[in-house]
Amino acid sequence: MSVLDTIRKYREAGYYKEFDYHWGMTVDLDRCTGCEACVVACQAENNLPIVGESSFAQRREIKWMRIERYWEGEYPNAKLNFIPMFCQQCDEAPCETACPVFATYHNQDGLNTQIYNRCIGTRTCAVYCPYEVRYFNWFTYTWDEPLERQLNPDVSVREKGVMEKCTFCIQRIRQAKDLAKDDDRRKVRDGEVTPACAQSCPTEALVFGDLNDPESRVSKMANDPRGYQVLEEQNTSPSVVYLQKVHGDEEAI
Amino acid sequence: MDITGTFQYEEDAISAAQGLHAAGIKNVSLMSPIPMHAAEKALGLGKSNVRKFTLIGAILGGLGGFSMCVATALVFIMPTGGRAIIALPPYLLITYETTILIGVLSTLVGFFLVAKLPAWKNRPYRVEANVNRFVVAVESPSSNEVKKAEQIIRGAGALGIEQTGGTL
Amino acid sequence: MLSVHNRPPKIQAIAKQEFREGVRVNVSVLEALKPLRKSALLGIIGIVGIVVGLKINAAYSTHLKPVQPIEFSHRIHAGENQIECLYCHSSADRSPSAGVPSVAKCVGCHERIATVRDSAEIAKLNAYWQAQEPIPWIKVHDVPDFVHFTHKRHVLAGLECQQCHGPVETMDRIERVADLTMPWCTDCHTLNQTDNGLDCYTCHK
Amino acid sequence: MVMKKLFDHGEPSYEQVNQDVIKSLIETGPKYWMLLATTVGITVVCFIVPWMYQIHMGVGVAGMNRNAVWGTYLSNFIFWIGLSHSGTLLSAVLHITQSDWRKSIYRSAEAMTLFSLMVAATFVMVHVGRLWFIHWSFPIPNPMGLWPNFRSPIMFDVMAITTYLTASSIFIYMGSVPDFAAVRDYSSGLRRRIYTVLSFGWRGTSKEWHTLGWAYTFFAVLVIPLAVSVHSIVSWDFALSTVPGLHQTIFAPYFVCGAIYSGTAGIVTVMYCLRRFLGFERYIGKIHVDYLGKLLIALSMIWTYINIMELFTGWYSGSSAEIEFLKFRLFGFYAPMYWEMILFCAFVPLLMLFKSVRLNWNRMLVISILINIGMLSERFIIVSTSLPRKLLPDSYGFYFPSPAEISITVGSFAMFATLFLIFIKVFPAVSIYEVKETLNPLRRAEKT
Repeated sequence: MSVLDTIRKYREAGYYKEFDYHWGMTVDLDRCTGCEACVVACQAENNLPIVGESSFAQRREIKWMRIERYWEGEYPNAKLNFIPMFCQQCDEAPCETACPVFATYHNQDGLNTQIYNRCIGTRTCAVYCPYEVRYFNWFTYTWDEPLERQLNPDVSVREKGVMEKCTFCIQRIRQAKDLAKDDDRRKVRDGEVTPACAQSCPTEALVFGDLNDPESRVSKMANDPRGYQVLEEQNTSPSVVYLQKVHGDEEAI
Repeated sequence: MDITGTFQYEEDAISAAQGLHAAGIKNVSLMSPIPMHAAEKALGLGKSNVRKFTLIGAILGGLGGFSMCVATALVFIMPTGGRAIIALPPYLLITYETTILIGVLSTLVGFFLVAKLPAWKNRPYRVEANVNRFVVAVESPSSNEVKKAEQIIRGAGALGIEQTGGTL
Repeated sequence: MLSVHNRPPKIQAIAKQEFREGVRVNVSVLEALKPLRKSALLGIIGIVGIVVGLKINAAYSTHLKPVQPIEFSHRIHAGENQIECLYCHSSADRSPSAGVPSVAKCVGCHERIATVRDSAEIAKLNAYWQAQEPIPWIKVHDVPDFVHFTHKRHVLAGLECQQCHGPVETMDRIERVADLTMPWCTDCHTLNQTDNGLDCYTCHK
Repeated sequence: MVMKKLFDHGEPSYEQVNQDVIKSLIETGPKYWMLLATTVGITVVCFIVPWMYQIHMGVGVAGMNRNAVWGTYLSNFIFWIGLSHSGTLLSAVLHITQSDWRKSIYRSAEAMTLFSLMVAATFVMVHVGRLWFIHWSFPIPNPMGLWPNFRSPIMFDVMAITTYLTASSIFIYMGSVPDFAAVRDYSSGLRRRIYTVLSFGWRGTSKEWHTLGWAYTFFAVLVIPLAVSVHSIVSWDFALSTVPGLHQTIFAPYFVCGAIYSGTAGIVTVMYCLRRFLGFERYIGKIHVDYLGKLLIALSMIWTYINIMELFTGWYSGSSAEIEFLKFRLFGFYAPMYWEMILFCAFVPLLMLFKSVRLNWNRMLVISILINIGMLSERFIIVSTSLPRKLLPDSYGFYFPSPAEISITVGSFAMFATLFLIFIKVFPAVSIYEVKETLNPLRRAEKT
């Protein structure tokens, strides 16, 4: 009976609601200036390789976070929109079903995990991902002499043939949970953990937190009427909510 | 010692084999270059037991495949993409494949067991049997059967009769 | 015309000699395999030899029980003298790594213990002290780089050091007793119903 | 039933069948060895060497990038799997329906099945990023205690291809056992020993024939649904994704039909070579090329219909992503390749409606090769025009194969040729006993 109960518990897509956390993020597009500080912070935090000019030209860059640019309108009245795009940690992630070896699966915190050392590199997950936020290590990348000293010891360095992606800085979440346990707290307090991108955002466009907690800043932001999810029609139920940019006041300014 | 008789025509070979059976001689084999449905009927070979191997193998394969999937899912419970832990559609596909896989393998085993192959020991044989002649062979008959067997084979119209010694 | 066989038909000759005269053909598979008996025997002997050799190699290998730069005995220190584990491995309850004591810590005691001050091993220790160099201990319990293991959580959860490291207080030279494989970790996590213990990201990084 | 003439140049005698077939097996001229050396050389230089380089460096050696993470390797994989399907059709489906004309060509068709599957399985290994861990995707005991994810479409593939490879190798082997016995009887020395073992000491007793007949029928019955499932499963690798152009319910029949189509064309090519270089003119004649031609016309029409429907579904959906993708496929960089595929696979086969084309081996050879070129492009287009046009316009990309990929593609054909050249010297390329079954029976009533 207990086995059946366990199975039933995991049946629903949002099953982790009974667990402690459901990590999520909101992106306020009205605040995003496209400065790419988040991209650089992510690069530094997560041991992202420097692929080099020629690989970049071949579109083999590895950036767990990218700023997508969309132009609206024709030249004199053109408007530029930025959409920071990173792993949406979908509840019903298409990529997870693709992996033959369980290198990617959904964990109790609502995170879409990627276990690098289990990956065999079929790249199916990258094809299945509608957001194209999975990045493949085409070669084994190395760091030039002093640069390897800034590698983060809490994040593994990936070898060739491995898929990688945004983890919501899992190492920071792990550390925050560790400290909470030291204080004999069951849960991490809101604001105690911030991924590198949200931490570095100068306009605080990115807000990170626990969506299970209705009082958290991110939950309140996610309920904003401007909120929408990218490619909602794909039914992936992402954990990232984008807040629409408000147009219309430009002429007045 | 074995006795082999060569025949030019199918009917003669079949009648020789039938005669030998009727005379109560055991270890008679009828060899032909192509499958002879007439001979199979005459010698009373109905439905082959191979089918039982196929059926049992396929059932076991199906059950095994499905339980393999379920067991794997339960050892580490890893939800993926909001799908059920025991998700029937994908598991039935795996079941389908393992059904066929084990079915084929057990048919192979069944073939070997029913046809008594591979031939570890030597058996009476003549190369003509694989070209354009029919060969009736009596494997190590008892001394009083030899004459009777030769008579029956010759009576059926054999081209030639040969006695070969030993089992080598 | 390109033809892959332009030699005189060998088949006719074979047909005349062997087929026409009704030569008896051996159909026994064992018979046909006879010339292979010697090589098969050699092969079996070879495989058995390799397996036995690997076993012997594993039995005598120092991989799990390396020779350290100094013959430090946990039996004497932790067993006979009853020094607490945390006295030397002092960060085990505070940090992910248990920590190896500094040379200063070793010398701090050994300066004052008259009985052993002159032994050969202590002389080695003193040499490192004089040279102001750390002792290049060989790591015995080494988990792969992709594993996030923290001593702190395990010690604070009330695990005895011996549960993973074996009866250290009886070992003259440290030996790895656990195989440190994934089921070794996950079995314990399952048994103790740890929080998120079977989540991959608990251990993998 | 009105039987067409199976043999163009008169019926051979029983003895002659044995001699003709075994001659092709045991008489090997220097040209054969030169050909074999060439194909082995091309395989090593074009396939093995770039592959080893790729394993050493990483998959970056290939031309794939962030937007198109699948490329030529995968499209070649589908192509080779597809090529393997006709063998099963000829040997299993036509065995069940008891067609006599299949009997002289099915052995080589089965060999094609087996070898193209082997090449396809190699392409999976070429494709993955970390070949050295590929055993993690097999359900075998392992030190991690973690078995593969059976909910993944890739796992369906692993299971299906393993099963297909096992089943088709058993299938071809079992059908050859009586013929191995025939080769054993016609040879001496080492070769006789080898074939004694290969034929399991087959004597052709009624009991053996009876058991083989039953077992063979069961193999056929098991293999037919397997073959259909294999290419359906391969198509679901694509169809289960959300990529425009791949996410289509029609994909399973589309792939199965395309597979049989390209496989049948492949058989025509192989038959041509057998006739021309191994001297099987007597056994492979007008009836085969005629029936295969008709089959190809039917398949080409089904293929064309599904191909149109595929585009129609995308267009009718009105989804901007689908329409963008359709524009790229029909008018983008790879448009010439697309239209070439339509020309070769939809229009050129219609020429076979004329008897003068259908009964001419040279013309059929050209058409069959063109069809397979078209099918190779089809698979390439499916991968390389869909992936760069996914859902987010910012990630629109482009894919062009690198020299390593092109070289490995060329090498794969050489690998197939090598395997086939080895096959014709190990297996009797035409089934001896099944051809004899189509001859006049050795019965008194019909002789006298």
